[in-house]
Amino acid sequence: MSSRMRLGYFLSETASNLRYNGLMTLASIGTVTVSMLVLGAFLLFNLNLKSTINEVSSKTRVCLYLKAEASVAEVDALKRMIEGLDGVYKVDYVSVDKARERLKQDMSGQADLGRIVDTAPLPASLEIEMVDTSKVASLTSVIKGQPAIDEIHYGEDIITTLNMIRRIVQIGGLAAIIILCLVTAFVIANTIRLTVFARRKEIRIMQLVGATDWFINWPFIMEGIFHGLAGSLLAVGIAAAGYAWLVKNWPLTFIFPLAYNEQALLHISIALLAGGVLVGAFGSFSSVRKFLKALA
Amino acid sequence: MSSRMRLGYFLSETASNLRYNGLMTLASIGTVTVSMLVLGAFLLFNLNLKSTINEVSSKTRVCLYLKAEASVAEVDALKRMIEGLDGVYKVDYVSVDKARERLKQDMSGQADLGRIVDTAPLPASLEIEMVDTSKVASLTSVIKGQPAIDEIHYGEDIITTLNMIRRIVQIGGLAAIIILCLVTAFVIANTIRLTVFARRKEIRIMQLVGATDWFINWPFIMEGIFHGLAGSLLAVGIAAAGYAWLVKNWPLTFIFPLAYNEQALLHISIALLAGGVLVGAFGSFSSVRKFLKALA
Amino acid sequence: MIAFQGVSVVYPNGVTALRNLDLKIEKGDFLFLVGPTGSGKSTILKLIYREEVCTSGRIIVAGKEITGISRRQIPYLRRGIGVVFQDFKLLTRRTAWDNVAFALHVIGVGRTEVKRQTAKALDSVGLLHKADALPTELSAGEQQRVCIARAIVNNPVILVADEPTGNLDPDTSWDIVQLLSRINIKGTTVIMATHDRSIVDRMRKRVIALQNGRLVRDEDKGAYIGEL
Amino acid sequence: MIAFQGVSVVYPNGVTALRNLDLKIEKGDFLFLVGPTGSGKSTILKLIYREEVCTSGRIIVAGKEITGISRRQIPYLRRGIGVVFQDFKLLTRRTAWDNVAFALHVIGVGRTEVKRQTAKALDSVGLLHKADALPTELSAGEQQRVCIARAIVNNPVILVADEPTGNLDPDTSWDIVQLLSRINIKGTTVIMATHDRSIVDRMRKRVIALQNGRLVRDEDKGAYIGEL
Ligand SMILES: Nc1ncnc2c1ncn2[C@@H]1O[C@H](COP(=O)(O)OP(=O)(O)OP(=O)(O)O)[C@@H](O)[C@H]1O
Ligand SMILES: Nc1ncnc2c1ncn2[C@@H]1O[C@H](COP(=O)(O)OP(=O)(O)OP(=O)(O)O)[C@@H](O)[C@H]1O
Ligand SMILES: [Mg+2]
Ligand SMILES: [Mg+2]
Repeated sequence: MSSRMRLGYFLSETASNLRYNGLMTLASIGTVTVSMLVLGAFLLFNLNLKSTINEVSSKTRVCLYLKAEASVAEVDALKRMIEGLDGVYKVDYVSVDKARERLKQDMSGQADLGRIVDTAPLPASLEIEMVDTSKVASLTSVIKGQPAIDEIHYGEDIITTLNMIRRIVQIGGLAAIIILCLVTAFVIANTIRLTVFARRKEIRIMQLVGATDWFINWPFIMEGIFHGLAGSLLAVGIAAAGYAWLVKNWPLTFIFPLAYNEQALLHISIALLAGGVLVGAFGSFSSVRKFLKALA
Repeated sequence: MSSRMRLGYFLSETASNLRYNGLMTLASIGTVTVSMLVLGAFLLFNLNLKSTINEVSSKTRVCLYLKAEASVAEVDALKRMIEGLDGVYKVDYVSVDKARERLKQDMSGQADLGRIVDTAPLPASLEIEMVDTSKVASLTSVIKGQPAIDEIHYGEDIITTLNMIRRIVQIGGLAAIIILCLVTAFVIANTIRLTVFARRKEIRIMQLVGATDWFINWPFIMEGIFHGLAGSLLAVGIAAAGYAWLVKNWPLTFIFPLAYNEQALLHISIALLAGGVLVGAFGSFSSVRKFLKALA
Repeated sequence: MIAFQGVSVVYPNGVTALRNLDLKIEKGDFLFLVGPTGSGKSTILKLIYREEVCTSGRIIVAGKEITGISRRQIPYLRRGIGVVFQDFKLLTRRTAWDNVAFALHVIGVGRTEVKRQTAKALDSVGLLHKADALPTELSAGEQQRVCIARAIVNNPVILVADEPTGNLDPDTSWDIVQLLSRINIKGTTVIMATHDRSIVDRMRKRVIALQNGRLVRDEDKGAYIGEL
Repeated sequence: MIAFQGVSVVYPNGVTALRNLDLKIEKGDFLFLVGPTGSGKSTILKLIYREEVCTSGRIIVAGKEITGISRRQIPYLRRGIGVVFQDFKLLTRRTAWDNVAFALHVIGVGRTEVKRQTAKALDSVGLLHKADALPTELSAGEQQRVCIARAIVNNPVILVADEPTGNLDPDTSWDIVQLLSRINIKGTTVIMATHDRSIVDRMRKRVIALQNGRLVRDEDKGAYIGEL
């Protein structure tokens, strides 16, 4: 009974605090939204980069072009030896005919090259699929000297580049997010501080008639949490709509398809909401505590 | 004499306001820094995207593969007709031999295809350089029916994509920057508001002994401008160092080289500084004005 | 009820507000604190409701040593003490009723009990008919009575008033003191700091005179004069 | 010097603070404003230094109609009026000297002139020897004298004081009024609102009594009593 009355009191306090300063409240919610949008964009970018890297990595094969004069026995021995190496998943033999077949498919759009394929002297090859792409370098150094091998090809450049982009984005993004979260907490703290300030007479009277600190704090902390929650809900909404639009209109679907993994997106949404609430609670708590101590 | 004294008074007021609340000042400068860094990153990204698009555009040629059975007279007539079309800069005839030469160069790294080139039956072509790449579509529709032409190729996809990315980044970036600038102005306004609030007794007394509004406002507005300037100077420093590092370590120099146009970078720096100062002045001005009006 | 034992207060800026003060106030006393400005009257009152802490000595309020209590215990101490201020400290946007009820709400009293006690308190200061008025719609004397209602709504054992008539004209001041006197008769200990000579002289209650932080006079049916 | 012609004030909340007031104050007058709380004393003073604006009527201060002046002119009006408050309104972190000099600084007076006039003002309230003391290091009476020095440092033609002795004990109050009287003798018009009966009765100066926003008495050598 008494605690139900209290809850009503808290809620009405929170509501009237929110009403008290519309502009400040909007600004503080808006700041949360911006921060959480940046966090969301970062997480989405990271998600996509990661899936792209995974895909590219998984498509990466080391390709050994064989000398035309290599014997079947030689090639077989080489194949078995490679299969025994660390990090290797599978080794396929691609005959000259199969290679021509593939090339034809790859070039089917391009009339000028399509004609070339039939007459071209293609080499046979061994294609190695790796379990772990980081082992490629050590693998190639081992098999480099083999007499049956003409040339070794693998897509090291693109993977290194993507990984570097990812690292830059991760470091820069995390730094930006940390700064933005601090700024957000600060903006919320300020908003709450001004609300607290506007109500200092009331707080003073509450203290003098014997209200506990916790009773006084609670509505303000609720307000901060509300700002955080409202701001991050907005951010989730905007991010979801924006990303859905982007996925639909993305022009590079065939080169870099966008990830649309529902579970991952759910996790990102939860992260944004949790982030907003935490930032809000932290901001208001720090500001209220400081203020009450000063009044004592 | 009197005005010199006043200047001294203003400066000492500003200094003491700055001293008054170190944390708030830091936060407000930090917010300017973050906002201006985002603005800087946006401007740099835009600069690079623009130069990339320009470069790709200028490299884009429309390539008409000619039928093997087309006569020299037919091709000549076609060439002259195209030269008369709108947006065309130059039309070159590429013979079969020249085409093979080029293909050889392009494929020089790839052993497996290099061998094909010699025997491939390449077509001759007309290469059209455009003054204005937006005219490509209308051009192709005009010449589509010509009997001498086998196939038409041009790099529309990549340009469309880059333009789309640029538009998305411009819209999203501008929105983010506007929001961030508002947030920054708001944070500064809050900082100044709290400073003003802390000095409200003093301000009240100043008003009662007959100080003019302007005299009272000035130190606070100076403080806001100082926050803006300090924050944006920091941002310029960080952006310059970061971009220099990036240019040095950029892994994709050969695909998308980063622009290092000194004049453009100077303009960006000036934009950041001006942005910081404006945001600072605006924030503090709005907050001081509001407050003085309330006190009357 | 209240006992000060060798209490001294030195403020952080070095000002000594009280010097080795001994004082005993019994339950049901009505006590005037007089003395020139800066003599330490407000400091004594603030010590009682624990807004200030003494630098040395012991203070006992309602049988409890309050010198060493923790921050968390302060609200519970204050629930037994009503405070009346010279500047009223009413919430200007709430009605007289809300101002009084507020003091019960915030200590977690249930809704029906709040209603009952608020009505009783407003009635006892004669303002039940103005329960819905905002402070700006009340005269200064009425505002001070609302403030007193708020101070007594919680049935405190001690009522502390710091120059409650400082901004009131003589007639209104006398009404307020009469009201405090009636509250006192019902059993509440009342301690009032004042500069108002005519009130002190007319009431003939216990008077404690301070000078420079020292107790210089303690008379049972005293007057303002004596140290003038 | 000051003239009110049919002045009425209705506050935004609907309270009528002054009703059709006519009043003439000559240069060099010493005038007490008395009346119960809420009778409109503070409102009259605020009208003079233009903190409030009248709802109807005309107010002339120092030969100038101030009812319709713009916001930008207010500071220049105020430079001719010194204001003394009940609660002093001193800057606590600045010395007595700085508090007084401040009032000159902020209206753009040059450095040497600031020095000269600050010294003169502090001297005339007898506090030059305490120029370096912070307000917390001064007694309440001394603080009020600093406040008076600040009000007169600019050589105003009018000195306005709203219950300047409300928080002071009788002795200190008398000293302050004597000081105001000395300033008045040098030619400054002094207007003081007060509840302090003994001071008004002892001074025998012009008394204007208000009741409910109406002027009910205007006597040349008046007393507090008369409408009690
Ligand atoms: N918070 C404070 N910090 C520093 N000094 C203080 C503080 N409060 C009071 N003092 C000083 O302590 C002394 C006693 O102050 P106190 O307020 O108790 O006097 P008082 O008797 O209530 O005076 P008054 O009649 O003016 O209200 C004074 O010298 C005062 O300046
Ligand atoms: N800012 C305001 N807004 C609304 N009403 C006001 C305001 N200031 C004063 N009043 C009301 O106007 C009336 C006159 O107030 P004023 O302060 O002039 O009285 P006073 O004679 O100075 O009283 P006191 O002796 O208490 O200082 C009162 O009823 C008061 O409630
Ligand atoms: Mg006191
Ligand atoms: Mg008044």
